[in-house]
Formats: sequence, C-alpha cells, structure tokens
Amino acid sequence: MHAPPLQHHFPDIEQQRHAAKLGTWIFLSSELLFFNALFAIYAFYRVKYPEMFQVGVSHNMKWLGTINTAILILGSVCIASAVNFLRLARRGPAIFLTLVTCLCGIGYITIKSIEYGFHFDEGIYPGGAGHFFVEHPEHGLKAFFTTYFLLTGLHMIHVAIAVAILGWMAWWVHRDRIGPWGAYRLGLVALYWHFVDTIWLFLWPMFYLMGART
Amino acid sequence: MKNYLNDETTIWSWVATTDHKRIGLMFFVLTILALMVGGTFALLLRLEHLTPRYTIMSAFAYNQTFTLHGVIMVWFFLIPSIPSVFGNFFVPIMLGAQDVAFPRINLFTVYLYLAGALVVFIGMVVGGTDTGWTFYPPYSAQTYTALMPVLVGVFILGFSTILTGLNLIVTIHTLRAKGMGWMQMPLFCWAMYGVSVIQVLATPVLGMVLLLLTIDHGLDWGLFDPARGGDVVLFQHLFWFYSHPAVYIMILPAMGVISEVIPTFAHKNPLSYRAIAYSTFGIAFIGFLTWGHHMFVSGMSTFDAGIFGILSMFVAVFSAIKVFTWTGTLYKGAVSLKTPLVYVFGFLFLFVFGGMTGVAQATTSLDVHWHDTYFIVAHFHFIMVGASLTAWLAAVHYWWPKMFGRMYPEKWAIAAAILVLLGFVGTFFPQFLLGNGGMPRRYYHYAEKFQPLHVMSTAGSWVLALGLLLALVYLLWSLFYGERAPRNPWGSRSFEWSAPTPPPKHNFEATPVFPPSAYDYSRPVEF
Amino acid sequence: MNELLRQILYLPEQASTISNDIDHLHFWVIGTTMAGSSIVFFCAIWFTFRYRRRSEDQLTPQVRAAPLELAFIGFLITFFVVVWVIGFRQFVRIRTPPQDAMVVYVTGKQWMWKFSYPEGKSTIATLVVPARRKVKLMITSRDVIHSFFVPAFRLKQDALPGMYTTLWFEAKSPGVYKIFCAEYCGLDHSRMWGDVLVLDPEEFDRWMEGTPTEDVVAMPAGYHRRTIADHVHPEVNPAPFAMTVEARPRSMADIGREVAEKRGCLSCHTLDGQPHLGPTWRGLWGRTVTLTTGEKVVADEAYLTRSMMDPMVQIVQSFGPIMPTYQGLLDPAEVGALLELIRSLRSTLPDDARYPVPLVDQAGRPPLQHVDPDRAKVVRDLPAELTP
Amino acid sequence: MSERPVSVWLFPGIGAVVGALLILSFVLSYVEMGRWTTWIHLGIATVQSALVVWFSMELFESRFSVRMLAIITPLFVLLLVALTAVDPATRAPEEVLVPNPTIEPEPNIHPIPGIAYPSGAGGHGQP
Repeated sequence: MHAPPLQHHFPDIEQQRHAAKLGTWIFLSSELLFFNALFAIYAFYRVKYPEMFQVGVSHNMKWLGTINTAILILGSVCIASAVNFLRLARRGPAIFLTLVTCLCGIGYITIKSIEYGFHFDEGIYPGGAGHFFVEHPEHGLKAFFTTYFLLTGLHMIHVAIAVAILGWMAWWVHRDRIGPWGAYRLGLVALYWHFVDTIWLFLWPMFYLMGART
Repeated sequence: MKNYLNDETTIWSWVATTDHKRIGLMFFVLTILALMVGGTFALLLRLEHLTPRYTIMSAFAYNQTFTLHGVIMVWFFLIPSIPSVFGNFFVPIMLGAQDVAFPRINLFTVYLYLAGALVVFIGMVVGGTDTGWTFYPPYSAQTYTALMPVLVGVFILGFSTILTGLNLIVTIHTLRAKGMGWMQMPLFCWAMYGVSVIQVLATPVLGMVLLLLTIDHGLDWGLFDPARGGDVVLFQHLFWFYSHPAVYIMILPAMGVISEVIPTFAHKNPLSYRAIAYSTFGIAFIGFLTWGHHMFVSGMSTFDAGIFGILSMFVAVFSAIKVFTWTGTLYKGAVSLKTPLVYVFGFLFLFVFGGMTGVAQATTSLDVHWHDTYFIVAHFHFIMVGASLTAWLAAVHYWWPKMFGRMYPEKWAIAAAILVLLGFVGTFFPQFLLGNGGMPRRYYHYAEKFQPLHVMSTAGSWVLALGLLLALVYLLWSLFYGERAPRNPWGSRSFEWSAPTPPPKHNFEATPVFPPSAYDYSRPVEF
Repeated sequence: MNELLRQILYLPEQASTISNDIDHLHFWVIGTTMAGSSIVFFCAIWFTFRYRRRSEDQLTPQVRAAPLELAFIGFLITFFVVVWVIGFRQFVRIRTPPQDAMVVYVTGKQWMWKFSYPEGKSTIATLVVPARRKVKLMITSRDVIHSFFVPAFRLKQDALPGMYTTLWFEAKSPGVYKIFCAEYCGLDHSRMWGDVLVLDPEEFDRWMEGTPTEDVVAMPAGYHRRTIADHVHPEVNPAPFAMTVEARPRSMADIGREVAEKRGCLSCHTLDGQPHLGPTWRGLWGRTVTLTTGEKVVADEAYLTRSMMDPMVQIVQSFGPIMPTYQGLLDPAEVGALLELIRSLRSTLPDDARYPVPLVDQAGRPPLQHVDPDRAKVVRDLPAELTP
Repeated sequence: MSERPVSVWLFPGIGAVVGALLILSFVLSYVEMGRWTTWIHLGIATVQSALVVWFSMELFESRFSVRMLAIITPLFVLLLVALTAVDPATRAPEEVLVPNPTIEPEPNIHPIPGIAYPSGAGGHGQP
C-alpha cells in the first residue's frame, strides 16, 4: 500500500495528479480532432448527396446500432463506478466493474463484427466494391459506405485499445493491492473509455437514425 | 564545474536522458541536419532554373527535388526548429521548474522524430515522390513513385509534434514557480503555449488526412476518386485545415523569440505585455478559421471564398499588433546593436512585407491571378525563411552563451547576418515580379522572358547559402575557442539568465525566487 | 501612371476587360504594403540611433501607449475590410458568367488542353475566340487536377475531374496570349501550355467555317505553336545524358501497353474508344457491362482476368466469340500490367456525365439553346474532313 | 481527480438518464421530422455526451484548465465540420448540358464498315 513515486520535479502529489489529468485531456482532444477529419468528410458528402445518405442510413440495421450504444453506456457507468469504489478503498467491486467494462467492450466489438458480416453478405465492401453497388450504381452510396467503414472501423479500433488497457489496469489493481491513492490512474483510463463512448453517441444517430424512417 | 553537458558523459546518459536540456540539444542537431539537407535541395532547384529548359536534372528529378525540399523543410526543420529545441530547453528554466511535466514522453518525441525521418529517408532513397508537399489527389493517388513511405514518415512525425505540444502545455499550466502568475511569465512561454495549442489541435487532422491518402493510394478505396463519388476539393479542405495552422506553428515561436530579444537589447519593457500575450492567442485561434484562402480558384463555392477572405484579414490584425508593440518597445529604450538585433531588424522588414502580401492575397480577386504562381512562393518564403529562419538565427545567437557557456565572435556574426539578409532579399524579391508576370509554380521548363529574373534569384540563393555556412563555421569554432560566457552577458532581466551558465542538471542550485516582471528595466539587474 | 506601374511590377499586358480593375486594386494594395513595411523598418532604425545605449547600467522608464495602439488597430481593420469588400465584389464578377456568353468546352488532359466548340469544331492547345465578345469556358479534366491560367487576362480556374467549373472573359483586342497549367499535374506539368488566339469577329466566323487556323491569322514569326507530339520533340526536351522522356521510369501502364502490342491484344481491342472487333478498353474499368445473356457484370479485375483466361464464358453483348484463350500464354506480371493499362484508361467522369464533344445539332436531339442556330446549321453541312 | 468520493448511486443515475435519452432518440427516428431530423438527433446526442462528460469524466470538480479544454475542442469540431459543409451547400448548381450522344450498335452490322461478321457457325446474328 505504498504511495505513488512523487517525481522530483513536481512540488506535491496534487500537482502531479492535475498534470496527469490535464495531459490525458489534451491527448483526448487530439484524438477528437483525429476523428474530426472524418466527421468533416461525413458532413461534406451528406450535404453533397443528401438523398443517397438517407438511403444508406435506412439500409443500416437500427436495432444492432441501438444495442451497441446501450452496451457502451453500460460500460461507461461501470468504469465510473469502479473508479469511485476504488476511491472508497473497496478494491473487490472496483476490479469486478472494470472487468464488466472489458466485457462490454468485447460485446460491442462482436456485435460490430456481426454487422460488418451482414454488410459483406449484401456485397457492400469499402471503396465501393461488391455487387451491391452494381444494382445501386449511385455515387452517394459508395461515398456513404466508405465513410461508414472508415468511421466505425476507426472507432472499433479505439474500443479494442480501451478493452486492452482496462484489462491491464484491472490486473495491475489486483496485483499491486492498489489503495485509494491509485484511483486517479484508473480514472485516466476511465476518461479514455468515456471519450470512446461519447464519440459513439454521435456516430450512432449519424449512421443509424438520421433519415431512417423504416 | 558540473553542468548538464559534462554531468555524466556515457553514451547511455545521452541516448536515454530525460533532461529537457539534453533533449533540446538533440533536436538542435537533428533540425540543423534537416536544414542542411533541405537547403541543398533548394540550391539544386535554383541551379536548375538558370536556363529555361534542361540545366542539371530532368523534369522527373526536378519534381522529386521540390517535393522533398518542401517535405523536409516544413516538417523536419521549420515546425520542430524553435518549439522542440528552444521550447524544450528554456521553458522549464523560464518557469523556474526542474524539468518538463512528462520527461519520458519528451524523450519519446525524439525517437518519434528519428523514426519519421528514417522512414522518409527510405522513401527518398527508394525513389522519392513527385507530388509536391501538398499531395493533392487524384495525382497523388495515381502516382507510381514511392509516396507511401513519405506519408507514413510524416504521419509518425505528426505524433512527435503533438506530444511536444502536450508536454509544453502541461508544463506551463502546472510547473510555474511560486508567485508567477500568467502575466508574470516571459513572453516566450506565451508563444510556446500558443504554438502547443495549435500543434495539439491541428496535427491530428494531418495524421488522418495522410492516413486516408495512404488508403486511397494503396487499397484504392476511392474516397477522393471522382469516378466513385469522391471529391478532390474535400481533400484540399482537410489538408489546408492542418497546413494553415501549421504555418502559424512556424511563425508563432519566431514571434516569441523576437518578443524576448527586443526587450533584452533595448533594455526596456515591451510597450504592452498584454497586447503581445493576447494576440498570440488571437493568432492561435483565428488561424484555424482561414484555411480556405488556399482554395479560392480550386472549385470552392464563391460564398465560401468570401467568408475565408474576410477571416484571413483578421489574422493579420493580430500580427500587426505584435509588430506595433515590438517597434514601440524600442522607443525610449537603451538599444545596443548586437547580432540578434540585426536579425530582428531583418525579421521586422521581411515579416511585415511578407505578411502584407499575405493580406493582399486574401483580397479574393487578386488571388485569382496570383494563385499557384511564384508570387505565392515568394510570399511564403518571406514568412518562412525571412521571418522564421531569421528569428531562429536570432534565437541561436541570443541563447548561445546560456546553452554552451561560450560567446560567439561578434564581428563575424554581424557580417554573416548582413550576408544572410541581403542574400535572402536577392533570392526572393525577383520571385515576386516573376509571380506578377504569370510564372506558375513547380515549373521545370519556363518561358524565355522569365530567365533574367531567375538568374538574379539563383545568384541571391548563393549569397544566402554563403551567409548560412559562415554562421555555421564560426558557431562551431566558438564552441571550442570562444571566450567563456558570464552568467548574464546581455544584462537581461528575463528569468532564464538567473540560472548559472551552462545550467546544471536541475537548472537551479536552490529553488529560484523571481522578481515580479521579466522585463523590469527600471531597476538594476539582480542576477 | 497605370502603364508605368504595370511595367514596374512586371505585370503582363491587360488583355481582358476585368484585368484593368484587378490591376488598379493591385497597385493600391501593393503600395500600402511597401509603405507599411518601410515605415516599420525606418522607425526601428531611427529608434536604434535616437535611443542607443550610452552606459551599461542605464535604466529606462516604463512606457504605456494603449490609445495609440487602439487607433492603429482601428485604422488597420477599416483598411482591411474596405480592401476585402472591393476585392470580393470583383471576385463575384469573375465567378458569375453572363447569360449571353458564347460557350466553349475546355478539357484538361495530362499535359495538354483540348477545346471543343458546340458547333462541332475542336482544337488542341489553341483556344480561338472572337474579340470584344463574352466567352464562357466550361472546364473539366480527364484525369488529374489542372488549372486553366491566362496571365494576360488575370484569370485562372482549376479543372477538376468529375466536375464542371466555369470561367468567363471578354478579350479586348486581337492577339495571341499564353495559357499555362497552374496546378501541379505530373511530369510535363511545366509543358502543358496553350495559346488563346483572339480574332476579329469576321475572321473568327471564317475560322469557324473551317479554314485552318494557320491561314486565318499570321502567327508572329518564330512563334512555336504547341502540337501533340511536342513533348517528344528533341528540340523541346533535349536531355542528352539525363533522363529523357522515353527513359523516364515506366509505370505499369506503359509496360502493359507493350504487352498488349506484343500479345496482339490491340489487333482487336482499341485504347481510344473506337469500337472494333473486341470491346474498347477506354473507360471499361469499373463500368457495368451487359453480357450476351443479358446479365450485368462490373468490369473489375476478376471479370477482366477471367475473360483473358476463359473468354467464351462471358461475352459482351453485340460482340462475336472470336477471342482466343490466353491461358498459359501470359505470365502473372503481364496480366498485372494489362490490368494496370486498362485501369489507367478508366474514365474519371461520373457515368451520367454530359461529355460535351461533339454536339452538332441533329434531328433527334433537343436544340442546342446556347448556340446560335444559324451558325450550327452552316457548320453541320460542311464536308466531313473540315470538321475533325 | 479529487479525493472526495461521491455517492455510489450517482453514476448509475447518470447512466439511466442517458439511456432514457437513447430510447427517446430511437423512438424519434420513426417520426417524420423533415428538415429537423438531423438537428434533433444531434441535439439529443449532444445532451447525452454533455452528461457523460460533466459527471462521468468528473468535470464538475476539475480545475478551470480542464474545463476550458472540454469547451474549446468541440468548438473546433464544429468549426471544421461547418466550414467544410458550407462549400458543397453553396456551390453553383451544375450546368444543364446536352446528354452525350451514345452510339447504339445495330445488331447485325459490324461497327467497322466493310467488315462483315462471319455468318453460319459462330455467327453473331443468332437470337
């Protein structure tokens, strides 16, 4: 139950924690800008091919998207409570809830892969390849599905990274018998998960709800 | 006497150092190498333009040369030259801290820079790409030259820039000395803060754009392929959303150096500290709104061109405020003309002239004639070489005593400065006239009537190269034979001069107590 | 004054009506630029001497100058906004073509400009327009981004593949003005030149009636007019021991072309769109092809390779089963090179694009509203060899 | 991360509110809203993410520098998305051009004059 190593150049532990949190937030800002370029591509092509995007959105399976969103929100609630429990020095539930978040992440990835499988069956491949685009030769659809694969693919990679880090943190909390002082490190990873969840909260209506009346 | 240079001299102590001063030195050496490589490409380009047709290389080699000149100079010299070298070295000392907030990440940025440089070097050796540093599809998606290594190399380097920015922001927020508020900080730290904000918020978009181009070129997903619903103007939007703030990444540190050099050599407080501090933020944020002025004739809608035109004008207002404040600082001061100040005067004239031609291009109708001609080449070289390189040279001479404990030879330095400034004007002023005459950019084979101006420009480039070589020679000479530098050779009140020369591993013997203002020349110097 | 300033700033002659206004704004803005930077420079020099340092420990007062600074900012903002307003109004004038303008279609292709007139006439690298008449250019590109730039008119517009951009001008007086390509487009970007040949309206009508360009106007002596073969002309690109055009690194498409000639593909297939014994390869890549069985197939790598190895399975409608199989004759590298050749010929215009050339007024088609009917009728009745 | 732990039920509560908004947005997707569809869905998503950011990411107790960052970065997203989307929205409408004269190949006539299809076996003319 030792305190974290106070690095030589920080005046006190509170300053070191604030620096770590600010550093993570700045990293998350740069990640958000990383996604921002793809949001701009989505907006550009949606304005250029409005009706084709409606067709594309109504083509995606709304139910799978909604289940995925619910899973991510559940994961976000679990990891936030896990940090809170660790701060209350109750390590058991903290580790358990972190593992539940990992499971949510894995669940999200499996559902997403199933959805990709459905698309591949229908002949929808990124880059406008596949026989689906022979029957529907409009350009807007090619642009929509390429943007869809890019955005959701990149987001899925980020969820996979989050699951890996959360698994490692759960093991670290268990191995080193971490007390409340270490809660801020788990909090940093929780920030990353919440960020991934917030991105999906926007991706979900963009690809599943906007214009999907059926 | 123990200092950060001879503290421990094993190779491992340098390779795995977490001391922000050693990391600054490593970046210093790397960026000078990049400047040399980029500079030789520039001289080759100028040689090629001595005659309208074939001179020393073929069209294909010429296209590769100007592309690599652009990539190396922009990403490997200009962007890291002041933030990664002087930002890493001096911001902790100016704040009274022992090191940056995340020393290990700081070391990681050096290795990211090396990895990016290696990958681009492989690309250069394997065949080099001929798409220009702007990589516009569909040509960049179709070229059969080695485009992928260059894209991946710059992608890796982008992360090095982001992490440097992250490091400096957290350092300035959390590691300021006791009693040093935001308005007591030296102005260089304000400039580093502004640059880091742009680095963190703009470079990710470049990373994504280069990734998309790699996918388009390699996997042929046709995101920008018009035959499959793509739109080439979209790539230009995303590329210039990064590249215009990148231009401010290059000029803001230069402004930070000038805001340090002028008060020191004029022994006077800046005309208004808040004006410079707030206009740094103005440039950092309004800089993000103006990227459309690169695309007035590229098929963008007329309404959008109007919006971007007026927004580009407002950025110039903040630069003008800074220039007004610097010139005002000299008023009623005690000015001693040393080499850094000679470079600063060069900076003032070239930056204002270059900047105002920028405003001229923001008037949309004039840009229709000037776009993609040598007028644009002259404009951005006035800012990148005339302002940013001159400020980098001023910073090198201003902080040379503090970094190495040796004084540079004053007479030689002023001669080199005069050579550099005259060589620069000789090289790039004729290019303004070439641009007016309608000579397009990236032209290997040009009309006969432009030849006299090209010969003048090439002669100027030799003088500029001579001046830079002379500076390199006497600076290396001063490392071994220069006279020992005292703790505060310029009598400056700025905080970094309170540390011993050259500073020990933890910057200060005891935790420093700084006077309330870094520019108070109405009281005698304390250190 | 206008002529003097134009000479000093090395600007080309003002050949289009808009170029005078642009140059006036140009002189104003450049003038203030020069003035501004020299004022700053001489202020700095003057302060250096007036307040040079007399003794090392000389102390200086704290000076405050907020009102002067605010005045300076106010003046700057007003100057910028005024310049922007004038500039943007001219820009809108440049970018909105008048209704009654005569239309010419411009197509940028890798390293040459092609012009086609709705009356059916088309030329390479020479745009012939009547003087004192508004001309609207419909600009597009067949492969990469080019930029149609005429310095004498102070006008420029990017040629985007897959999209039509417009540019209009009105030439003041007859003459020959240079066209440059301003957007980097590959190896011979620096040789993608052309000429705007401005003729008097009567001469233009004679030219439109079919008299070849050389007879209509006497070119200035020694004026080298660009033709297709130019970039291989030794005098134009004498690179004796460096990389000549032929020796430039051959892309897969060039190798594919040699394989096609060697293997006899070009005896039945064509590369420039003309129908022949076999389907043409231009624009074939990615196109939906209907087979003799009525079924639709996308002509991608899979289909092309299969039809190379086993041609009888999927024959394109209205073509005979006359292709021999190349199973075992072509090694994989050659197949790859052929595919790359076909891919390089793909049409970047969207399938439903309106391709402008040649649109001669025919019975079964809607009237060409932007062409004066009488001229179209005259041109249509001309003998075939006079309208390429 | 301050040291003061919050009540155990705060985060499940926030999760419930965000879940409710999720269901609302899902239901609304069946309602025909015409022009407002995009803005309503994005509005709900903004409210959801604001809740997550303010509570789960402990923004309510962070110092000013972190909050400033959480406000500025979405502004940059809005900036790029808006200015990029304005371009295709305000482009001049495509010119109306005469369609390209496609040459329909008549069945039995060979495209090149003078060359006839080999009739009989392998002949092209069979229906």
